[in-house]
Parts: sequence; structure tokens; C-alpha cells
Amino acid sequence: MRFAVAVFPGSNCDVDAYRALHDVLGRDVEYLWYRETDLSGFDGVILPGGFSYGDYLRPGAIARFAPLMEAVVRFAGRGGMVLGICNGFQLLTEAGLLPGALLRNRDLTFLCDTVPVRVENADTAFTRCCQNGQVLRLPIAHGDGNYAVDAATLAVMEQRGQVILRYCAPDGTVDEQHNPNGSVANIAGIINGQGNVAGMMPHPERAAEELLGGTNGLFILQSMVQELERRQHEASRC
Amino acid sequence: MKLPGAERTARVGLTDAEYARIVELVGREPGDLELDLFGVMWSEHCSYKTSRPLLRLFPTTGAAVLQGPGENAGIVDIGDGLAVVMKVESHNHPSAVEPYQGAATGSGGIIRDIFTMGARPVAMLDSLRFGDLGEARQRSLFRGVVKGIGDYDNCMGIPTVAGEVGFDDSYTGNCLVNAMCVGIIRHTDIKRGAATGVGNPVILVGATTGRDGMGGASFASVDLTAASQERKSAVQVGDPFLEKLLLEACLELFRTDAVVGIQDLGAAGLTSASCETAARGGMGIDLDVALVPRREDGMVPAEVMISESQERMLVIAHQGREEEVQCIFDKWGLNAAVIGRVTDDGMLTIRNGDVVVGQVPAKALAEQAPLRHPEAVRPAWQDDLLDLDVTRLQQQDDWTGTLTALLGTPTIASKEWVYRQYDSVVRTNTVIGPGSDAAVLRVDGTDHGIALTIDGPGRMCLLDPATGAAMAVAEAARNLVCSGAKPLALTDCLNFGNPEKPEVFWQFSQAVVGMSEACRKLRIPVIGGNVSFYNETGASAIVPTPVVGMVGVVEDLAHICRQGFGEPDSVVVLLGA
Amino acid sequence: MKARVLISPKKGIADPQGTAVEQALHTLGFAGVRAVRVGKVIDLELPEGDHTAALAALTCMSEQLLANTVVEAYSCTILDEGA
Amino acid sequence: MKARVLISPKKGIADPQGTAVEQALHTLGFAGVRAVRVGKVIDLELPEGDHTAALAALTCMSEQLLANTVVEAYSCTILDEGA
Ligand SMILES: Nc1ncnc2c1ncn2[C@@H]1O[C@H](COP(=O)(O)OP(=O)(O)O)[C@@H](O)[C@H]1O
Repeated sequence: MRFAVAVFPGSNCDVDAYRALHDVLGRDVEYLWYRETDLSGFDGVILPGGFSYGDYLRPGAIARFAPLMEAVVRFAGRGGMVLGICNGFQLLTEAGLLPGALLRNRDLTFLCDTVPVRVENADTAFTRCCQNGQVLRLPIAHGDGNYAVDAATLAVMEQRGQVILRYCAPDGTVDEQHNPNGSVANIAGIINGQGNVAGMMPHPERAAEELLGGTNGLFILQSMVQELERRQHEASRC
Repeated sequence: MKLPGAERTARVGLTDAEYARIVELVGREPGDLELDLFGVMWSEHCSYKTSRPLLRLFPTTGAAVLQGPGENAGIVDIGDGLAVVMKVESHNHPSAVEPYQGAATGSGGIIRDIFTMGARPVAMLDSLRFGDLGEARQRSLFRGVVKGIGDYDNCMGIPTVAGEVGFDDSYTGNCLVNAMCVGIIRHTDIKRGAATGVGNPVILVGATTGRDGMGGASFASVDLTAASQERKSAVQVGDPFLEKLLLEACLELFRTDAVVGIQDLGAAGLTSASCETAARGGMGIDLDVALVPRREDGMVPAEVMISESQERMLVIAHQGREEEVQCIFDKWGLNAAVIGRVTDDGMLTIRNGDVVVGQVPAKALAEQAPLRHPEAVRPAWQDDLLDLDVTRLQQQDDWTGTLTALLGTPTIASKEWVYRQYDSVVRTNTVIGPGSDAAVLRVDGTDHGIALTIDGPGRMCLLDPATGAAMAVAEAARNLVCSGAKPLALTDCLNFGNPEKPEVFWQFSQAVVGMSEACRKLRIPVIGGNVSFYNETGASAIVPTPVVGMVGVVEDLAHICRQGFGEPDSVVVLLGA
Repeated sequence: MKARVLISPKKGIADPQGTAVEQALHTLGFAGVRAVRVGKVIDLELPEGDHTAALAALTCMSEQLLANTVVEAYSCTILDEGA
Repeated sequence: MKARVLISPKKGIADPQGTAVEQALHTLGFAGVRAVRVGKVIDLELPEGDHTAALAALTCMSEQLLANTVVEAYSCTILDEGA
């Protein structure tokens, strides 16, 4: 099982993702430069956080045209697992792999904190190690995390269980008071219709060690690992 | 026809005596371009001509010190073959004119100072001062500065882990924005800013050169007036994205052994970078301004030489390795232009194509500004300040009310509004972030950590500059010790008014004396620093504000301590005097 | 020739900047200001040539890169046709 | 009435965002695009009233809040005079 961590000019949480997967979970991980066009040999792709192209124009707007993104689109089309974290989430919406868009935070300021989020659908490849309704404490650090989508699309997403994480109170209550950035319906993370591409503003890779304040992020990363193990197992059986 | 000396010198902000010294050093009357170079290099900001004699009082050596003051940043050993590189620098004047860009480029400059030494920057700290937050202008300065720092540091992917903010009316016309950067390096990877090896190429890398920041260095050495608010061409615009690429490209370049020396372009731009590297290497540099990649048309050689366009570095490489250097910067989409060569004549020679437009001894520019020894006089009002009879103060009955009022004053209140705008955890090494006595970071690949803090008790320095400055050192040391670290070294930023005023220079001298004594007693060497004078508007100077940034080593990350009561029923003990 | 692309948040999409600016204007005493929307203006120069072709190119740039059509609307204009 | 304020980086002030957009447009094949500058457009509604007074108010808003006059230039226009 091999993970690719994409590196765009201006990515800066590529290191965080690498460390969580490699140092903490002991997985095979490689950095992949944005000019690469080949993802063969990789089973999972992480689009990390940071400021690709300085977030100029809009976060993810320019990175979306990087050669590597063409490969990511093909990879996702074949059912490959792609997780976009923070800037990676913004990039996935810009590339059209996920619905909606991420606007400036409601208060217009960058926000670095650790916040509770509720798992809305534990029956996905990215949340399988969680329980429905489980509250995870995850770091956030973003200026543009205000998720927006039109009402019709949102209704479909809700119905299909595509909302996987919502900002909430420590006890799991979802209300406007515990919405750090103004996201519609407190949305913190979503998944595509096929279930193989996910995007989230919180940073699971930054919550992987007790020393750094908690390990709740491992629920997400382990889910991905389990899914890939399951796929490998299946592939070897037939 | 040559202008008479007096007018010429006034234009570049030098005195007649300084002009005479230039004639002596150059061996003739300098040309206009040459005089411009002396104007910026001999400004207070670049030459430290007023502060240098006093700064010699600081203890700067110690078993752990690998690099003391004099380079782009200081370096101190933290064991395991690793070292910490650190420096603090002010960007007060630019921030007063344009808070967002001023603070952003302040971060950018100090970050370059760290990676120019070969280190990977791992943490940022900041020390800020503003006037009364009741005033709209002060709120907008505060907001702009914090956003400027946040946007730059966040985009760079360097966690901002600690800092301090204070408010006092004396900062109304002169906010203080001091930024500190800390990097980690292997001893064997340390780079220095010296040009050596005759014939070696001098390569300008990074951003293109424009008119922005024209004369910023001399700008930092004058009092702020309405006219300086109008000097809009001095506003530099930061591009953190470009700097992030520059950082990664430089670190990649260092992994080859093609680099002889490297220096960032800060105040006085290409002028300071070229004459300082030449002077440190005991060599000369011969460069051609026509080869400098530009973003504006019609720039004259002097403009190219003193432009303070951000995100540029000067690399001296081994001859024959030019292509390799080019290749790395190409990969990161950055310019790299060979603009000159190292020579053995000790001269900074500037060409514009085929024509030599200036030629002066590099050492004269970089190191031989005549020192100033202004008068220091204890202000008459100092006694009045100390003449407070506390027994005559009104007895307070409403303790709860007093406590709430105190906690509500901006200087004491929580600074969460500030540090929530900073990514304090990127790179996943932050064990203790903002909100405690000191920040603690894990050192990659070891079970040690480092602790960082920045402190400056301004009000104390007004009452007694020597004691106040000593208290800055002591407070920083206590913050580290409380977090479980052993203090190792400090870097300082001395923010004062106009040193030509005897009272201000008295404050400055006292502060240096006090700080030196504290450093000696606590055995904490000073490995670098920065002096910011002329923090005045109209007649009033800021209160003297020496700021201390300190690093300590945490032997075992299992034994660190956070601020705040951890659990109920803990025993509370008061230690100390 | 000089050209301009204006990009604004689509109707019905939240505009946090617009809301903040409106409130700030009220605080400053401009009480009657309403419906503030903050967008982007992108000015650029195109090689001299056919007006219609230039507009088509601008539309293309806007669709692909300059605007995020999920949340933003755009409009393109040619400001002059060269000196 | 509807009004618009355009805000752009002043001449001579670096515009990193514009540079990045220009490069991206080149990569996308729009090779001839030059001098890209990114600014802001602020659309708003003012109470009906005198044209001149409205323009004066817009200038005032721009100076005080909308533009950062140290690095930005602005221009104000009235788009219509009400429905
Ligand atoms: N400008 C700033 N940037 C980052 N952190 C800050 C800043 N100002 C204050 N902090 C953090 O807030 C906490 C409290 O700061 P301060 O009120 O100065 O505390 P103290 O008086 O205990 O030093 C500290 O952890 C400090 O690092």
C-alpha cells in the first residue's frame, strides 16, 4: 500500500501528512511533485494543506491546472482514494471533484484552533473507524473554510450521506454558535457520490500524536488505511 | 559641475565630517551613485554607527555559541550535532505607514536572515506595541499588523508560536513591530555571507527588482513626519508565496556543495548584500546592474543598487557550477542571474553594461562608517517619575471590580484574538503553542525540544532603563525555566527614540548596561540583535523598549510544564523573592 | 488592447466580505448603504487584434480560471483598442 | 441608486497576485496576456438622492475604508439612478 502526498508550489502541510502516514502509521509514502503525471503504483493520494500558488486569486484556483491534477482526476475516475485536507479540499472543489466552494471565513480572519467535529456518516471509506455521532477534536487552520453550495445540491448531498463531518459543540450539538467559519449546515467535510474522494477543512494529520495534543485524526487516516487493506485483500483473492 | 559638499551630503542624510571621511576612503570626491551607496550604507539602520560602541558591552561568547553577532543571524549549539539559528528584527517604520505590508515584509526579511544561514526556519515570534485601542487608527494598525504577520507566516508554513502585545500612548505615532525567526540546522551545514574565490560568480536569485522600497534603509533612520507618510515609494509589498519557493530552492541548493557564500537582500538591497559579502570575504565584487532582472522600465543604476524589492538573495557559487544553480531555481520557477564576479581588489565595482558607473572599497561601505558618540544625559523628569508615594494611593475596596478592570485592559487581557490568526502548529512540532509562558517545540529526530519566548517590559524601562532591560532578560529566562527549559542564548531588539537627543541616548546606554549585566549574571550570551532608533513622532519618543527573544533547550519532552493549573486539588506554591 | 473582467459573488451566495464592509460603513455613519457585494476586478492587456476574438478569449479565461462559476458571476469588457 | 467602487494596486506597487494570475494564464495558453493587475470591485446601493452628493459620499467611503490609499487607487461611479 503506497500513499502519494502531492507537493504544489506553496504546499506546506505536505510534511505533516507525510509524517502522520509514515512516522506514525508506518506506511509507505512518497512526495509527488506537481509536474508528475503518473500515479501508477499508488493506492491513495493526499492533497495536503498549505497555500498552493499563494492562494492567489482563490485557494486552489491555479493549482487545479497542475499536471499532477490531471493524473489525480484520472486516478479518482478509476476509483482511487483521494483525501483533500484544507487547501487540498479547496483544490478538489476547484477541480470539480467535489461539489460546492470554500469562501472566506465569516469573520474574514484566519482561524487556528482545535475544534470538535461530529462524524455524520461512519459508513464511508474515510470514516469507517469512527461511530456515527462520534465527536472528534481536530485542528483547523484556515482563512477560507466557509463551505458554500446551492440548496438543491446540498439537499442531494444530505440525502446521500455525503456530509461526513460537521462542526459542533463538545457534546455533539450542531448549532450556529459552534460554527467557526460560517459553513453552510456546519459542514466540515464531505465525500463525493462514488465515495472515493473526500475533502475536509480540519487537519487529521495534525492530530496523530499524544505529544502534540491528541490522536483523533488517526480515526480518519486509519479508516483510509483499512479501506486500502480491504481492497488489496480483495484484489489478491481474485 | 559638482554640487558643493554640504548640499550633496544632506541629500543622502550624511554629515560634512562623514563626507570628508568618504573622500579620504575613496581617495577622491565620490560620484552621485557612489554617494548614494554611502548614504544608505552609512545610515544608522545599516551601519549601527551610534549603537555599535555600546553593543560591545554585551557578552557574546560561550561554549555553545557557534556564531555571535555580525552575521545574518546568531547560532547556538543544542546538542546532537544540531544548532538553533535565531534573530529578531524591527519593522516599525514601514508598519506605521502601511501596517499590513510593513508587518508582512518584516516577517519576510527575518525569515530570509535565518535560511540564508542554511537553516530550515521552524518558528516565528512577534513583539508588538500600539497606542490606545480606543482610537480607530490604532485599531486599524493593530488589525493590519496582525493580519500582515499571519498571512505571511501562515503562507510560509512556519508556525508562529509565541509573542507579546502591549499598549501605551507613547506608541501612538510609532507602533512597534518586532519579528523573530528561529531555525534549526546541522553544524556541518552552516552557511556564511562571505564572498571568496576570485572569479566565482555572483548570482542574484528570487524576485525581480522594482522601485519598491526605494531608500527604505535611510527611511528607517529618520523621524516619522507627515512627509514620510507620503513617501509611498518606500512601501514594499511582500510575496510570501515567492519567498516559500525561494526558501525551498535555497535549501535544495545547499544540499549541493555549489555555494561559497550567501546573503539575503534586506535594507539597502543589492548594495549591502554585495559590499558586506565582499568585505567579510576580504575580496571585491564586480557587478553589472544591466544584468539584474527588473520588473519596471527606466530604472537608473542607483535605483537598482538600493531598491529594497523583497524576496531576493545573493549567491556566490563555485565557478563552473552556474548551470547547476540555474537548474534548481528553474525548477522552482525563480530567476537566477549571474550579475558579477568575485575579484581580489577589495573594490565594489558597479557597471552598467560596458561603463563603470561606480567603484568604491567594499570595506569602506560595509564597515568603516565613522562611529558617533552622542551625549547621554539623564532626563530631568526621571526623578519626578520615581517620586511616587504609593502610601498616598487611594485604598481600593472593590477588589473584584479592580481585578476585572485590570484583566480587561488590553495589555493584560488574553491575546487569543491575535494568535488565533496565526497557524501555530504547521510542521507538527509544536508541543506548547501560544497561550503559555513559552512555546515548546520538538526537535525533529531527537527526544529533545527547544523553548522560545520574547519579552519586553516597556513601562519598567521608562522608570529605570537599566533595571527594566535587565528585567526583560530575567523575564525571558523565567518563562523558559517555567516551561522546563534551560536558557541558552538570546537575541534582542532595542527600540528607542532619536539617539541624537541626550535623554534618549541615556536611556539607550542604560538599557544596554542593564541588559549586559543581567546576561553576565545569568550566563546567557547575546548572539545577535537589532537596533531601531528614531521611533518618534513630533516631539515625543516611545518609552524605551528593549525586547528580548530567548531560546532554551528541553532535555526531555516528558518533563515540560504548561501555564495554568492542571487539575483540581493541586498544591499551589509561590516561589522566589 | 486593455481589457477588464469583473467578478462578483453570485446572487444567493454568501458574501462575508460584503457583509463586513456594509457593517463597517454603517459604523462610519453611512447608514443608508445597502446590498454591498465585494468582488474582484482583473485588468489586463491583450495583443492587438479582433474585438470579438478578444472577448471570446476573455470569456474563456474567466470560465477556466478567473471566476469560480459555482459561486461567482463575471463580465468582460474591452476598455480601449490600443493607442 | 446603484454605485460601484473599483480599487486597484497603484502603479509602481508590486502585485504578486496579478503576477501569479498572469503566469497561470500563460500556462493555460493565453500567451499574449500582459500587465495583469488584480483589484477589488465593491458594488453597493445608496439611498436615492443627489448624484454629486452620492459621489462625494463614495469618495469619502473609499478614502476612509474601502481603499488603502497608501498602496491602492480607487475610482467611483454611479451605475444608475434608481429603478
Ligand atoms: N503577538 C503575539 N503573537 C503570538 N502569540 C502571542 C502574541 N501576544 C501574546 N501571545 C501569546 O499569548 C500568551 C500571553 O501573552 P502575554 O499576555 O504577553 O503573557 P505573559 O504576560 O504571561 O507573558 C503567551 O503565550 C504569548 O506567547
